[in-house]
Amino acid sequence: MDGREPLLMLDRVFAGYGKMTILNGTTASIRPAAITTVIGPNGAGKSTMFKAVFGLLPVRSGTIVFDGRDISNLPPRALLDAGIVYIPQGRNIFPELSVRHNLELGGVALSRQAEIARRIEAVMRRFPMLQEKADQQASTLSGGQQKILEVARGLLLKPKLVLIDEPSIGLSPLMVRDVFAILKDLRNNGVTVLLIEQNAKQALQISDYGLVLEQGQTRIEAAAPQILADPRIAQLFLGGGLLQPEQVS
Amino acid sequence: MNPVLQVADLRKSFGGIAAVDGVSFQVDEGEILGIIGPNGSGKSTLFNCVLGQLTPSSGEVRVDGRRTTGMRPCDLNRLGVSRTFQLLQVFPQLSVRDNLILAGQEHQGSMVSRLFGRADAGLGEGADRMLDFFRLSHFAAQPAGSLSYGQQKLLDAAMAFMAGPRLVLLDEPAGGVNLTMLSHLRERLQAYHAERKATFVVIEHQMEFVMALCTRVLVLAEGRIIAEGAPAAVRRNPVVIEAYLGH
Amino acid sequence: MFRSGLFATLIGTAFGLTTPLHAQSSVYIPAVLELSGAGAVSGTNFRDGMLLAIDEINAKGGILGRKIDAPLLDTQSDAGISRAQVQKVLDNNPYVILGPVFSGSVLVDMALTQQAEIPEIVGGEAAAITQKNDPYVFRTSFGQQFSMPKIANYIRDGVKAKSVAVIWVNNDFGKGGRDTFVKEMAARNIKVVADVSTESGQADFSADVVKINAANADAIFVYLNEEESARFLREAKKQGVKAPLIGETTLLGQKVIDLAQGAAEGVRGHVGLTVDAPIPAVQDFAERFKKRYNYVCDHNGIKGYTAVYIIKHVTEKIGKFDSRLFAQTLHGITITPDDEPGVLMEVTFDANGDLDRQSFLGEVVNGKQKIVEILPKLGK
Amino acid sequence: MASFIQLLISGLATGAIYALIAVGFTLLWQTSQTINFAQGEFVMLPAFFVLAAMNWGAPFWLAALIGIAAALVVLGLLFKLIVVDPMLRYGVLPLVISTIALSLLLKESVKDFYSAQAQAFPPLVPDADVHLFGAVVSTQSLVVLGVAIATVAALHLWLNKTRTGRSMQATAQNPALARILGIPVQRMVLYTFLVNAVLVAIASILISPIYLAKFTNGETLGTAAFIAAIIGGFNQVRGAILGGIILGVLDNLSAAYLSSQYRGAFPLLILIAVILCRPQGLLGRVEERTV
Amino acid sequence: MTRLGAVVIGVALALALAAPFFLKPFGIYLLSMWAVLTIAAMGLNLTLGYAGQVSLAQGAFVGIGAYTVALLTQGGVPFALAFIAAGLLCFIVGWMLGYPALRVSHHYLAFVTLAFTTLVFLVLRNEQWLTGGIYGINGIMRPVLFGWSTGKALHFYFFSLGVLVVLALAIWWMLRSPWGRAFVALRENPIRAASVGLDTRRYTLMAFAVGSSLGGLSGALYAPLVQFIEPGSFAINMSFSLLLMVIVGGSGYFFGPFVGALVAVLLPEWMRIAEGYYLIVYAALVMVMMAFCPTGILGLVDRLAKAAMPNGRSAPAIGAERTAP
Repeated sequence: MDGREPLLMLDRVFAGYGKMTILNGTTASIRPAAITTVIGPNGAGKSTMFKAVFGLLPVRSGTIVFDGRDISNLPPRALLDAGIVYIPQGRNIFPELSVRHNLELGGVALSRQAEIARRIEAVMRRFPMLQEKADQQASTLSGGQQKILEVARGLLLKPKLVLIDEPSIGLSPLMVRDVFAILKDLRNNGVTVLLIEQNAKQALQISDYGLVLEQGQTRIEAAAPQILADPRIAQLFLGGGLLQPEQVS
Repeated sequence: MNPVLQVADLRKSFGGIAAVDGVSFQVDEGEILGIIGPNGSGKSTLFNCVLGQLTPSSGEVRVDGRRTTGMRPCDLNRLGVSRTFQLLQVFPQLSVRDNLILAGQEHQGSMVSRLFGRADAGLGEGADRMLDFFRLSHFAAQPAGSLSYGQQKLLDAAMAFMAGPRLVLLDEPAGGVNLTMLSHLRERLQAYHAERKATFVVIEHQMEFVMALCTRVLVLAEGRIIAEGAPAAVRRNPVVIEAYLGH
Repeated sequence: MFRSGLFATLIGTAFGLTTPLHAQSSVYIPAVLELSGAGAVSGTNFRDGMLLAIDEINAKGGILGRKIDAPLLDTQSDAGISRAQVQKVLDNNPYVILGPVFSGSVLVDMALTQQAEIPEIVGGEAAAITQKNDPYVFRTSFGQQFSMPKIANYIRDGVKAKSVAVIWVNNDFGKGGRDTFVKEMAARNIKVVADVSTESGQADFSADVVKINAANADAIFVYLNEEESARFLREAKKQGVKAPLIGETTLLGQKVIDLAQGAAEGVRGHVGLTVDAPIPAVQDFAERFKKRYNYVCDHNGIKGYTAVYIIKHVTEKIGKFDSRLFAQTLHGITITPDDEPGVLMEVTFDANGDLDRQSFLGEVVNGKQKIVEILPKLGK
Repeated sequence: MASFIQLLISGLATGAIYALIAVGFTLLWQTSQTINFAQGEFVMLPAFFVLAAMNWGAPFWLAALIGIAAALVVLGLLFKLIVVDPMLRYGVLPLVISTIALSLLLKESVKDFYSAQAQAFPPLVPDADVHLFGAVVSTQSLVVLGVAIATVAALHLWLNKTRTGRSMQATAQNPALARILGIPVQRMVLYTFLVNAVLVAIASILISPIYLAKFTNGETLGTAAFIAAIIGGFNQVRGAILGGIILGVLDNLSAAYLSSQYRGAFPLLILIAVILCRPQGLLGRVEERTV
Repeated sequence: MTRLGAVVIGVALALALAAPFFLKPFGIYLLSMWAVLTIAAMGLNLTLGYAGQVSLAQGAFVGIGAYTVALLTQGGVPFALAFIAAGLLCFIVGWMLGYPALRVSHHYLAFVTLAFTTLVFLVLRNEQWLTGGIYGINGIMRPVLFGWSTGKALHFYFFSLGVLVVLALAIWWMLRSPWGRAFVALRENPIRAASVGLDTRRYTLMAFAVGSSLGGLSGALYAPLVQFIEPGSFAINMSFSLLLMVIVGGSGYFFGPFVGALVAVLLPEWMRIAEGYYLIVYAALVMVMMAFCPTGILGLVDRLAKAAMPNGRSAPAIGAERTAP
């Protein structure tokens, strides 16, 4: 691994819903300007980890450090200002607003109107499809186009870190390739991408690093090719833990 | 052996997208069938169609040879089909014991006899035995909401057995349950199965749990059955690995 | 523990409420009135007129040397609550009870006051009130069975109408008036060609005016509460209603004229009690009322004011505070302003508790109610 | 025919007012699940702010501004802070009881501290009648219709053409996503309360010259606003407008052509029919439910 | 039932029996009103508090019951029969009104029932041939039961109290039977309830019907208590008051309506010391109460009791467990 400081660090993070604890002391170091894919069986706590990072779920104990600063339990708005953008699973658009206005809402955290307009133009140049449909209702976009809209909206803030949860769900293989290409492009421009993906193989192929979660704990943190080659991965998905986990109360 | 559940060419689409796309299978008496598959493969939709929560677009469901497609969930339950839920679904304000009695009372007598009959609908002893069986006796009088997550999962399973069902559909019984509780739950399910010769269908992500419990496994991907067989065989099946890990 | 605490408080409080608060130096004449809800305008007018009279009397030493103690009890314009409040004051041995104004409330309270043999001087105008042989109920204005014939005669003889449209508010006041009116019309062979019911609090009268215009009647009888009258008049003016508009006190009052902003011109009708009566005592009273309360008194204010003076006069006549004797004496009595200036106009009570006074035919001219004819007392 | 047009036009004017009130009502529901049973009284009250200001000697235009400002503070800010916020997390019912109590409080306060009498209210324009297609229409009705439409149009423009407006829409449509994007959700909710306050204040100033200002005015207006909001679609501004206008016209037509005694029943029957056949309202969208 | 609970009930009952002897007719009238309205609130508590269906129609059912009894007794039918008829009629109408509840819930259901209440008011007012219209019905006689006249305030109070106790016992019986469990299940999680075989449709309708018939029975006592009924008394305000009683007392607590009705009947009377402003003070108090104990008075008692017993097993005043007994 290179010697660069990690951009995002989780240190023994516990979080969950109500009586359920999902993150059982999750620990991670996310390298800057790289794509890291989080994989693991269902219920391992991948989405929960994103929510905890983005301040949507209280961190019960442990710390989350971003860019050298403790961001545990900061509200989303502060995290946006710090340079983190979160693109959740599923459809996250305002269906009745136009494509342009959907984009614009990604820039609420910016105060200057002119700057927002400029950045919208820039994003639209980058994604001509959005330019074409700028004044249509967002609900008229196809699933993949909506996902691109979401990503584009996230880019409006010029984030340092993008958290993107299962972007490929419900997309055609062609669309998935497009979305992944966009993520690679981001990484090449210095943006750090943290990705959750069901489609582990394909995601790891575009990633620099992989992180394997199980039972809310980090099992493997390594370079992507290394994980791809690891025979234990299939086993992880199809039963049998990686390590025999200690008792969790 | 008699098939308890028969599903024939079941389809269900939402807005043109087929979530379940022509699934057929059957479950024989005394079997424990596991259904696995990656996220979004249509497992829950399949369950909901079988249980009457959703009306299938086409195809049919039979229980003990009787066509049940389109039946209301409550009528299905009274035919002997019961279920557990993926997320916690007990009645938190009722006591643990009342939760169990509730789960059986509608199988006793009529509306009128339930009003004028005994408060526990004659199920008190049955409930106590069930509490014993699932080691919940200690909490009998407590509101179900005060139980820990895993205990509530146990209670959820116990409720499914209260009416002595023909067929139990378990929807992710292990989800969110810690390991100690998990082995306890598995052990209890197995014990119940052995004792009553019950028929189970289990949806589960926790593979270890599935592999240990089930006698046969179906693998669902993109709304279709892509593999079927004994747990160990399914696990080695390259098609299954592919489905889980992507292309 | 908590619940028993509540019960203890209940009993204690109920005691507190029922402990007579009036001392021997005063006379307890409680007023049960519509101080909130739909009847609040009538109730507060009645209250203000009544309080004016009480203050005047108390300033001069009260009745037979005792000050009037007149607590106010709100019925919320609901018959059930009014019954409870009358029960409450009856528990404290009142001398006379004032109010309520809503006929429905009066009808339910009467049974109680009759049983307790306590006179009740009410503001209600429904015919039924005085048809029950209750010797303890007295009116402060004409019942509808007296006012409607006067209007009917006027429509027959003054307007010479062969057909009439009637628009009324669907509450006990309006319905009572309408029913009596329709009967009187039938007796005079005048056809009712349109019978339009409106809601209390209604704001938009365009549909009603369209209906009335379509009926093409010779005259239109309007029996609505004050604000609704004003709204109706504006709509009628807008849609160019031609037939003469005839009404009662609630159509011709100054309040209506002001609110209708010019749309009341030419409206005519019968006025039982009005501050515009060409009688100096009445106008003098109206001025005092306006000065004190900063609004123009309507007929209910006069009802409240005169009711108190009637009590004063009768009590002084019998020389003691005896409720039964009071009721007996009030039957058949005639009180003139010479005897008691506070009654404002000569008034006679009959055996049923109905009263008889002069009344007026008025017309709105130049934004003022002008009395065009004084109708003598029926008994003369 | 002339009478039909007469009814239609006055129905439109009344309906436009209902629409104004219903729009505010739905905004509150969308952003904060507040069913405001005091909405009618909210319309009654600003007229008295204006009258009070005039009693202090302010000219009408200034008094109207003061009335709107007072409504912003009392019916917008204070209502949210004192009544809604403390109760929001306990679900809909306690808040319903609270707004029912609030409606009583407002009514009684106006009655006791101002007057029980109906008050004349200065018209926005001199009263005159205009003849239109054989019907007589007062300038006042036209002004009501015009201002109401302009207000709703302005609101619509604001919601769609400004960033803040779109942020409010976003908050109403999907508060969780709005939060993720950094939209200040709480402030947007406050804005809807303020917008509601302005809407009711405008409605108040528009109708009081015709309806007269009286403490009981809210009783019918509040119910009308509910019905309009539901007929049109509880979660749609456009729906509320449509509902208001349908209600106003229907009320007049049914009173004239069907039965005046049962005029109140027809909107209710439509309401029940809409709820049973199309619960999301004529223009509403289905609120997503999770099974 | 805990021993403490039994003691509290005993004391309360003793007070209810003894109180009228210390009170003048007005106090007795208020107590009677409390007993009568508690019956209606108990019905609403069943529909709303136990089965979770928001209804703004309870006032209308009180009206239907009151008119049924008034009309039948004036037509010569014995009171006992008229009383049963009132309950039965409201049961049937309530069952039918329950059908919308199967399709819609929450605020939509509230508005359907609100519309129903107003429609009932309009029919009572407009169909004069039957109901006496806006004039209402006057002079309703208080019943004579087995030669015992309830004409006197005290007698009528004991009669109402007796009916209340009998009905409360019946409801208690129902709530401790499997039905009570089913109603709670319906409120908490209808989908789960259906999955254990509960016919949610039938139980929803039943909750509506039984709740409504209690409203009717309350009306059947209201008519002879006030001895005069008019449509306006049963307009939406009555439904609002009953809703207030249930919520203020503690929705879903068996004794919630008893406490709530006590507050709603007495609080305005207590506030009359504020003279002209008493309704303002009353409204403000209700708002404050909702802000500080949104789960109602018994909800507050429950919370305090749980706080006092840290082991979480509460044994507070009877009825302070928000479940089926």
